[in-house]
Amino acid sequence: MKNYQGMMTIVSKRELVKDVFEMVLEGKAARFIQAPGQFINIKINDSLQPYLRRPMSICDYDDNHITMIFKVVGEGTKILSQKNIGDQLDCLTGLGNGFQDFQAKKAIVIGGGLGVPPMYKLAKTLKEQGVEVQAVLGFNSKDDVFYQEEFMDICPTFLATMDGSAGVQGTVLDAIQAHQLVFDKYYACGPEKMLDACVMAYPENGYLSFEARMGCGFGACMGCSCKVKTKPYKRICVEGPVLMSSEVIIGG
Amino acid sequence: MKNYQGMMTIVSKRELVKDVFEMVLEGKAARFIQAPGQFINIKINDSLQPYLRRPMSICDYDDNHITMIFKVVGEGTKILSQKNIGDQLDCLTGLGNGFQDFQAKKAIVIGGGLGVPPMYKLAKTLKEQGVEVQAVLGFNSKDDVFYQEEFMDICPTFLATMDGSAGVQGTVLDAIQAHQLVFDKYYACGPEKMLDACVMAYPENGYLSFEARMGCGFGACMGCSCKVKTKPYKRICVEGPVLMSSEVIIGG
Amino acid sequence: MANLRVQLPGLDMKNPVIPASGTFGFGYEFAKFYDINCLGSMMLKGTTLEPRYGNPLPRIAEGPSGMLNAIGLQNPGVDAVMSEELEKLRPLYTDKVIANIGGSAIDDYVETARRISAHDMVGALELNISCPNVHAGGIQFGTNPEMAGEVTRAVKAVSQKPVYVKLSPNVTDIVAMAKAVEEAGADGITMINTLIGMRFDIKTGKPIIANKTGGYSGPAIFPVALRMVYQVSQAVSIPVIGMGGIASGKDAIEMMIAGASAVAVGCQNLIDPYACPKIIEEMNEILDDMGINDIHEIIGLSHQW
Amino acid sequence: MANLRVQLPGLDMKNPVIPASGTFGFGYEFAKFYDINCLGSMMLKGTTLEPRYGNPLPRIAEGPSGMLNAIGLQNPGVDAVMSEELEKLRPLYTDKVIANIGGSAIDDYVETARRISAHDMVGALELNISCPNVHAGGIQFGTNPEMAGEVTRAVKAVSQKPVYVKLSPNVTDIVAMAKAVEEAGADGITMINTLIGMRFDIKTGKPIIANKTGGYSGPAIFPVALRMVYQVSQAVSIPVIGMGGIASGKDAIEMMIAGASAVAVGCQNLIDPYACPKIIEEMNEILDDMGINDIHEIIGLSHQW
Repeated sequence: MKNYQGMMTIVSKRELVKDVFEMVLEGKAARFIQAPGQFINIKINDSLQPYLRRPMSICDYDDNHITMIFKVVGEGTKILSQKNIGDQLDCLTGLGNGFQDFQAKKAIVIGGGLGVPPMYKLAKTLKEQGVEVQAVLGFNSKDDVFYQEEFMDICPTFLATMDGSAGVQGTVLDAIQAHQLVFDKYYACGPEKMLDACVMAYPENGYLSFEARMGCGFGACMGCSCKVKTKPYKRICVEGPVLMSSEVIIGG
Repeated sequence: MKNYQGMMTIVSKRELVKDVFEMVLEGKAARFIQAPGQFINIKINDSLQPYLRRPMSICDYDDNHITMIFKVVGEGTKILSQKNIGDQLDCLTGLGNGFQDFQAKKAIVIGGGLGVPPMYKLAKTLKEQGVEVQAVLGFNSKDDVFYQEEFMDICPTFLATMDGSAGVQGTVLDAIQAHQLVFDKYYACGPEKMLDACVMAYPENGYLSFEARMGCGFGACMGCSCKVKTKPYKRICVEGPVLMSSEVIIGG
Repeated sequence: MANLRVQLPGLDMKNPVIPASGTFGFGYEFAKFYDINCLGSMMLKGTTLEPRYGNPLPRIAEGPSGMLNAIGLQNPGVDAVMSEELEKLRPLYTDKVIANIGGSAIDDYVETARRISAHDMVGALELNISCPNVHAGGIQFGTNPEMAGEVTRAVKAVSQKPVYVKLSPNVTDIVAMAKAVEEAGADGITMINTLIGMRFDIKTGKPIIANKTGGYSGPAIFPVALRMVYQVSQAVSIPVIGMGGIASGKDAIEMMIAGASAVAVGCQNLIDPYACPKIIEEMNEILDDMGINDIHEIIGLSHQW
Repeated sequence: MANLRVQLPGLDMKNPVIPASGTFGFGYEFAKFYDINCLGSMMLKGTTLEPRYGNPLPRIAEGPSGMLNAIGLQNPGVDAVMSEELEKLRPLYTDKVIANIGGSAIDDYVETARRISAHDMVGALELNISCPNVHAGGIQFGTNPEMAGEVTRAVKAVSQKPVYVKLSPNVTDIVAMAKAVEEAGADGITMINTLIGMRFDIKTGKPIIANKTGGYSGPAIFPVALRMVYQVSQAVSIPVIGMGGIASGKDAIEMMIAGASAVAVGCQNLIDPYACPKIIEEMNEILDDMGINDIHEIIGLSHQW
């Protein structure tokens, strides 16, 4: 079998909320995943359309399964959402650095919108490592909320919605303050605005997972390089997607 | 429903001989077919690959069905051959002039290789019109022969193969001479070489169906125009594919 | 539903969707598929002074997301186009059409323009100085700004209708070409014509197209067309009709955002004879979703960035 | 199995398949996927005299059957490439590599070439005079024959290794560019670089790529690449390494039939990290089916027609 690459079969698919799908893939390629926060890069079709692979965050995984959650935002995700159970996908797995530092007493995982999924496996992993975990999940409104129950089964979970229709009104940071949550390390994934706000509020002891348009997903094309304090640049797809809060350059 | 266009469903598929498939399509678009020798133009995929439609001759048809026979020669026909029963195809039907003159006492239909299929419905039509029909089918060798029985159910059928492994050794013309077949009108479809030979042997009272690379199949792109004696040019897809032997310019 | 009506020199169009020359014959072929009066206008098959058979077959090859063609300006000549082709079209289409003019020498262009620009059904001329498939057949006019200006000026002098010049993308500096024809009096620009390409039969090594090279069009060239329309529409003050790989309403809107005042649909008519009405419908849906009331709001929307 | 070995100036390659510059990093990234010693050679990421971060993000957009990129020559600079990147590659790849050199001024090209051409792992230089994504960054050298000749001559004067010049397709006359660099002493030509394209976000009207324009590559440009390689390979006597949209062994063979003495594989490495070994395998199968014993039999096979 090829390194990092393999065909994976769709074994389950459900729409969590409007246009947001959870898909479970089965296949040996799952075993290349070494840490939560790593991602997979999927060839949606064996045709030329869409041309590029689609990088997807990993919500949960084991040696033979990958759970991913994606939102239909364009042609690629639309085609993906129309795939059926039994269909196969050409996947590159175990990409990126992922979250590797689990040294904490009391940690908080922060997920915003489609940044929520990778926090799920991370929360489970932290808990296994004996870390006291709390989760803060941010959405636009009540109707967008997904995986709340799943997180509550693992750890205390707090919601924030921009319109206040569920949990604290405002951002994930507002929720952290409202509940006066205490932590010695945090992990975050979400829109760049949210990540920048986290870094400004908590410059230290944080790990943030960034998104970028990628050509390849494995370090060849330099399409996703961003400036950081620790080096001239890091490739989101190889030295990322997880960066330390202390090295993030806002708008880098 | 749109004129000439419709989705048709694959209801049967079988490999007649190596790489040669018979496919039956079901759908209302079949009713736009008005004459044997007309063709359909199929969008193989809803993706951009392959880009162009694939013109296919019609072996048999009724108001709701089209039988076509094709050989896997490239990407498009390969993908088509891998379609399954139940799959749908976007088809433009009833294209071209087809065979329209059935005024004959004793006719001969001549098919060479993949030119055999359109002769089948033509032979049936001629017979219905009270014409005495004979069929001459040419193939490279015994292993390439298909639809011999189907033709024999309709009319006297004679074979020619280039290697002599079945029927008369040589071309369809050799078979016509060997069996001293008599006819007052002939109809032919096959490789250009064969059609040119027919025209040279029998300049009058013949109808020949030609092939050409087409852009559209319905007269818009001028991609398939050929020179004829009766006009500056005819479009194989509209004024053709059937031309009169008397108007054909060899190599036109 | 948003207002799609656009006015361009010589053309008052109920919507900005125009079938491109060479993919729509003389229009009437499509009347068997739908009522072609839904079209903003149409660009007729390239017309020359004398009848032309064009290039030998094969004239068509396929590429990834596109096709190559080398028709070679096959047409019955300007007089037959006016007396026969346009008369077949007359009962089927009520708005003005765009006559596409091809040639090998300036005199041919001029005489063809003089004759067809007088026809009542013709609202504007499209001067094809960029046909890649005719040897000594216009392409040199399409790659040299001075010659492009010269032929434009000559045709403008005799034309009774506004003149649009069709630009070739096979140049180093498309903006220089656009400025040259604008300065020579062109009323508008249509772009882009096809990219010159080839395919080969790997068994024989022979070029698939008898003419060897062909014009490559279809979605494959869309990003190149967008770039050139973006550059040219900011460099000239005459309107640009954008074309090159438009296959959907979304593509048409992206092309107008790039700077096109209207769009021409080419290859897609060959893949799907219903392409133009579908694209008009899709444009309406997208503009409604975007809450846009008038198509003019999106023309050149990208120029602010 | 056919002989695939080809000898080009500075390169003795076990097969004619070379990953293209900018799609293969500095090679070692791919060693985690397969043993990169199966490759005929490799073209390193574009290297400049000083380190460059390159363009802001987004740098990538998608097109039909292709992608646009505007990386902007991101690289750690020639000294770091030699001391760090090539040292990472050394244990993983035993054959000679092709160093791709970018720049903004002739002096940059010359000094970069002088330094990296001395490196033992470097078999040849690829002079990138056609990067469309760096402002005042080489593209002017790539569209003007005199300037192309000038920079080629200057680099040849200092290079210890053969020099290949990478040509831009965004020109009116690719043959004139090829002849100019041949006449200036180029040992070979690599072509084609990307076509300049754009895409827009229809919601905001904003160009998707921060640099606005990007280089369009992938299967979409394959027919254009074939045409230009066909024209250039017949006009010059130095070898041409053909690239532009090659995605399969069949494509590679068609490119060599067009006149290429070797091929470079670009985008396809990004879609499928195993592209190059697959293409080598497919070439072997096709040549066997065709009953060809030596790859040289198909180079320029089309020129007889």
